[in-house]
Amino acid sequence: MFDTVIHDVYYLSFAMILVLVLGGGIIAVTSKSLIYCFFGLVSSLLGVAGLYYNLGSPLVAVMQIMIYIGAVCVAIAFGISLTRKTEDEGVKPPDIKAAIPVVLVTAMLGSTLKGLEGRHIVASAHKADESLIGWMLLKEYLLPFEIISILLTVAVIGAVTIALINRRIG
Amino acid sequence: MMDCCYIKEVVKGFFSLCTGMRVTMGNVFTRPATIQWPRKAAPLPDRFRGHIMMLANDKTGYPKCIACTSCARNCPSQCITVTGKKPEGEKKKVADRFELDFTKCSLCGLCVEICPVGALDFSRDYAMASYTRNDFAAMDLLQGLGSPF
Amino acid sequence: MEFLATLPNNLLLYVVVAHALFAIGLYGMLFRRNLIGFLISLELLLQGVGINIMAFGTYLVPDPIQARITTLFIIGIAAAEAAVFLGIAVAVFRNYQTIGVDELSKLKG
Amino acid sequence: MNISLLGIVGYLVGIAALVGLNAVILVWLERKVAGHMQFRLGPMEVGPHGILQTLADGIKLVSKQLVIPDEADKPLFLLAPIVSLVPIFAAMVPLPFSETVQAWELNIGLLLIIALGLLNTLGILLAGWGSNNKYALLGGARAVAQILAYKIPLLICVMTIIMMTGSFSLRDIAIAQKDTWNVLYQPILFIVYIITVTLETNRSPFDFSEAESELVAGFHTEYSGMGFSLFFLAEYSYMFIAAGLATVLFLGGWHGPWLPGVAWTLIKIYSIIFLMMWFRWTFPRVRIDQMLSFGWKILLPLSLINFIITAGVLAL
Repeated sequence: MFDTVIHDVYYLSFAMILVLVLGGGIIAVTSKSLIYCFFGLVSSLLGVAGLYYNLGSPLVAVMQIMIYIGAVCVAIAFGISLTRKTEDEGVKPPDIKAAIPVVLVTAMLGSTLKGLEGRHIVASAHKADESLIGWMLLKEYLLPFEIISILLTVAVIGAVTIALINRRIG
Repeated sequence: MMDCCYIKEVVKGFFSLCTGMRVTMGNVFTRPATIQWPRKAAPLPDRFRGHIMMLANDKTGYPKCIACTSCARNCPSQCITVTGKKPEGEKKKVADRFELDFTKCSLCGLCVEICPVGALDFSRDYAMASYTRNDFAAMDLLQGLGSPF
Repeated sequence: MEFLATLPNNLLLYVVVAHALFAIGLYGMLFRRNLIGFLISLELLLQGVGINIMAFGTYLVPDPIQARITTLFIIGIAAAEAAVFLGIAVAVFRNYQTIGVDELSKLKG
Repeated sequence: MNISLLGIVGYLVGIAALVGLNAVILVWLERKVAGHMQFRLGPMEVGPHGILQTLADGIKLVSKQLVIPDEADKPLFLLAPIVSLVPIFAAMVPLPFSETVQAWELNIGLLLIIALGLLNTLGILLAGWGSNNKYALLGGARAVAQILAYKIPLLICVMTIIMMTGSFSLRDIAIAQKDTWNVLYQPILFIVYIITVTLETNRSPFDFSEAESELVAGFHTEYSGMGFSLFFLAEYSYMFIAAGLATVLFLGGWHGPWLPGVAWTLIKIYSIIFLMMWFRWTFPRVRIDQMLSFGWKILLPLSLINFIITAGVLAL
């Protein structure tokens, strides 16, 4: 009996993750208030972390929380507080342009599914040796890893420089 | 040069923090300065001035007051009301009414000083409390003493 | 019901969710009037990409490690991109006192 | 699925009991420590030496009305205490109390705790925004502003330890210190860690987001009753977790002579919490700009230099 209950709990939590991802995403793009958008984004990112965990990768899930919520979201919160002058501009009313993402993504999805038809699933979630990631980052993927660290450094310095330009002139 | 000063400052700051922590830790092991009132009370100083009270005659148990009203006349706040009369067969008067308006009293002590028979003294009652102001407007100081009337 | 039971371990679900997130992000990029809102939509869009890569890498490739490393790289690049974007947004706000996308059209020259 | 429902429920109840009991003890301990450091006795009336005082206060708090300001953003306002507490609740899971007593042995437990600690800050931001009160908003904004100043030194500290041990698992890190505690190898790092943790848990002298003397009560100005007590619970549980992490990272986890492991862990955790309380009642509050420059100019270089030296020594 416990096993069925635990399966129910598992499906319930998975459904909650989906609600977090999609509901948060919808709030993030449609809400009028920028702070609601921000928290929509946070909930969406959390949900995506849950999806990563469900795909058998707790490491990526935790990194997602750490980097996105710890760094990106904090930076966005900074941006919101630094650039908020009056009420937020909100969203434009939907018009014919709303068809663009729908059509585009439907086409993408269609072609993806078409492409998937012939493929057979070779692996399944819930199994992988994550400790290999560290080794691979320092061996096979060393160059991209280093390039990304340089990119991050350059990006941070560049961001600070850009943000300070006006201050130096004025 | 700059770096040397900086490091020196950091190290000095760290040790000053340690000094502060030593002080507070010392406080933990010293006796508390507070007293757990009302479980325990601090000893009252000898010259504590509470409201005035009437002393009783040791032999008779009656109030010592002879109703001379010098206290009432001397009181700068005029908060004392005394009346007295002679009990039968006695020469001296004895107070039959001695009221203090404690809402006016400034505890100056002139009444205690002036009393010719030493009938007044400061009480050591420091924790008076009441729900109404009227309780203090006319405190009967003869309460609890015997009466010849 | 049986289909539902396999859902959490089904590639199709992840692909559909990823595309939905991508569409949501794209919608936001088209309709938000604010640079920060724009960035938020962009992050959602990148999430869609990340889920897709993880899902494909987990189900279709024998070794899922590569997909994870790629996703980690995407997360890192997104952080760098957000930093630059916010720097630009703050600088624009300093210069023009607004980060509304419509008002910034004079940047055209 | 090899986890049983009974086990999960058991862990949940255990963690809830731990969180509640810990908060009760810590609030009492804080008042006692504060009292004794100021030549006072602290609470003495309810129970022997006032040990039940927190319980009485808690009952009073819970029975009070939850006042929601008219202008507040209602959903955000109500969500904030929960968002603040739940990650802390979850962060208890990978914390090892002894070799066997641990809710869930996770090979990335350390990362999980740090990531969940970040979510707590979001709860504070949410409260600050949802209250629609300028003091609360300032408190929330400060919480976000200080996160960068302390998170980087904290992560570098943690990374140094990880480099020495070669594992993200808290249990492995504790086992690796069977003979020598890390604090003997890394005394400076330990100090840096304690300071960053004091910052992270919003404790005086770094309590910028609450800042009683400047911001009334900071982010929880508008909260009363249950909301306020949830914030309190979150703060004290976070202290427990931070001290637990310090115990595992630097003080050798459950290792110690004579006593059983759990007892040692708890002794170490509460000693570190006592240290944090000692800070609070000794040092005056610093200004936020002083803290930021302290974080960037002292903590970051110190931890970075330590990291590089450690890396060099390990490579040799």
